[in-house]
Amino acid sequence: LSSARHGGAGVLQSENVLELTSEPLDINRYFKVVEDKTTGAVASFQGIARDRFEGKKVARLEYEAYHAMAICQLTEICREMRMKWPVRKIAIGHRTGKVEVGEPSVIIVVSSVHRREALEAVDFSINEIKKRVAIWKKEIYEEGDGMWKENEEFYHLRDRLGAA
Amino acid sequence: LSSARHGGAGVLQSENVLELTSEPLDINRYFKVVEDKTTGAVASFQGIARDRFEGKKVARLEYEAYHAMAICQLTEICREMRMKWPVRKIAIGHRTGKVEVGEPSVIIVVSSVHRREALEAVDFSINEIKKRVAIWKKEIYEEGDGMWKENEEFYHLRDRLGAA
Amino acid sequence: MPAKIKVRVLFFALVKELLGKAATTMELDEGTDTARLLQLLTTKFPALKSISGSVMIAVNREYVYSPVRINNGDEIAFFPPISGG
Amino acid sequence: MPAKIKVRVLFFALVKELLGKAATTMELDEGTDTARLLQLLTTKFPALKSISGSVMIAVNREYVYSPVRINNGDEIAFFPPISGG
Repeated sequence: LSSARHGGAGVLQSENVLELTSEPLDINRYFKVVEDKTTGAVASFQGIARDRFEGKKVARLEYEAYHAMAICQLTEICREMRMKWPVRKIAIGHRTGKVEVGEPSVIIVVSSVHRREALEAVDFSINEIKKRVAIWKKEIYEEGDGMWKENEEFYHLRDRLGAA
Repeated sequence: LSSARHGGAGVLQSENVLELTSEPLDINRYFKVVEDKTTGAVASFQGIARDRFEGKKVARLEYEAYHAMAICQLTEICREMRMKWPVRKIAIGHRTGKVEVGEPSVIIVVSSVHRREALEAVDFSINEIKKRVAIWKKEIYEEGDGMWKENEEFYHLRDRLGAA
Repeated sequence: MPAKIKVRVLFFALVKELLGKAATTMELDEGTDTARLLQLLTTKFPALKSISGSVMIAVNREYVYSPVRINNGDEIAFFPPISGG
Repeated sequence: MPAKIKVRVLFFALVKELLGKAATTMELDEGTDTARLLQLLTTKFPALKSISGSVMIAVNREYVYSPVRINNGDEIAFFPPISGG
């Protein structure tokens, strides 16, 4: 289990828990992490491995990450969340390696005093992860073949910034 | 534990689990309820009893519900969610009676094929609950006094529709 | 003399506290509306006066925002602004 | 003859599969930019040609969207469009 806690100046980066792990994700651990006496709201999002893609039966997913870059990017996303909303604690976990159908590949949990911040921050962060975090997904089909996927959200970002 | 499953025409009301209960809410039970092979996204919201209000220390909350009306309203909110978004399953639980600081008073869990629907449906439903569901909260302070609260969201709705 | 109807009347939260009861059954003149029923209750329970401006009314589990005629067997609820969530 | 710099080059996902390796260390002429490095790699690994239009480049863990000069000790990564979440 690879875990990273990041300190940062100005914002409470110490209150972020960011994980890239080949172990199954446990949302209850993240709920514990974001507990806080001042918390009035906890919002969460889980991306779940689906069993089919355009009619093809998916046997499992395989995720690969550029760990160092992905953790930097997740840290930056947390920083941006805290600039936009007064959220309390943030926990983000993303699987690497094999993920079975029905298992979460990504979990985001955010706590805040009032509900709006937590809800909007969760929405923002899953979109930003899809747009830019250096993680790749391969769908392995029951017929044995596989396909590396590409996030639409990434293309929107790239089209704005220009290709390499 | 009072539980209600509602059948309805046209929409998959059978896929809603709605509970008003004096027992602690268990989000893991709701996560189980919304599990589905076609699910790619699970979003949740928990409203948590906070420890203070405008500087006063809150000892606990006490919730009261007009059960029959509240369940009808929650069913209607689910129906509206399904008209707006192709969500898969919905679980909503709300406490009645005493709720200790740190405990969830309300939990909403929604599953869908893609993430947008689940995220937007959770956001919508907590707002609608605050606006119109026949439930009341009393804050009991550590000094022993208490106060019945009123949701701002309710006033916005009432101002639009006219007072009784 | 007008015919009589019978209704179940429910009170919640602060209204229940002020009235000291959660429910009652009342006999009303046929044609009574919700505004008149609130008047009758306020006469019977003067404590209600302090919040009568903000009391909400539901007839058969639906909010009513202007006076509606009450029918025999209706369930009429009186309560303060809601605060769930 | 220009001075030499040494860089760490990483490959991910489909790029890694096409190249058959996850990482390599390369010696480059000082002044080489990321576009030139991609050319060099494509010559060395012709399989890369099939996706060279969509290959993304990161220098020291930051995306670069136009050619940048490479410095000694840089970590350069080549990968396809991302698909996390």
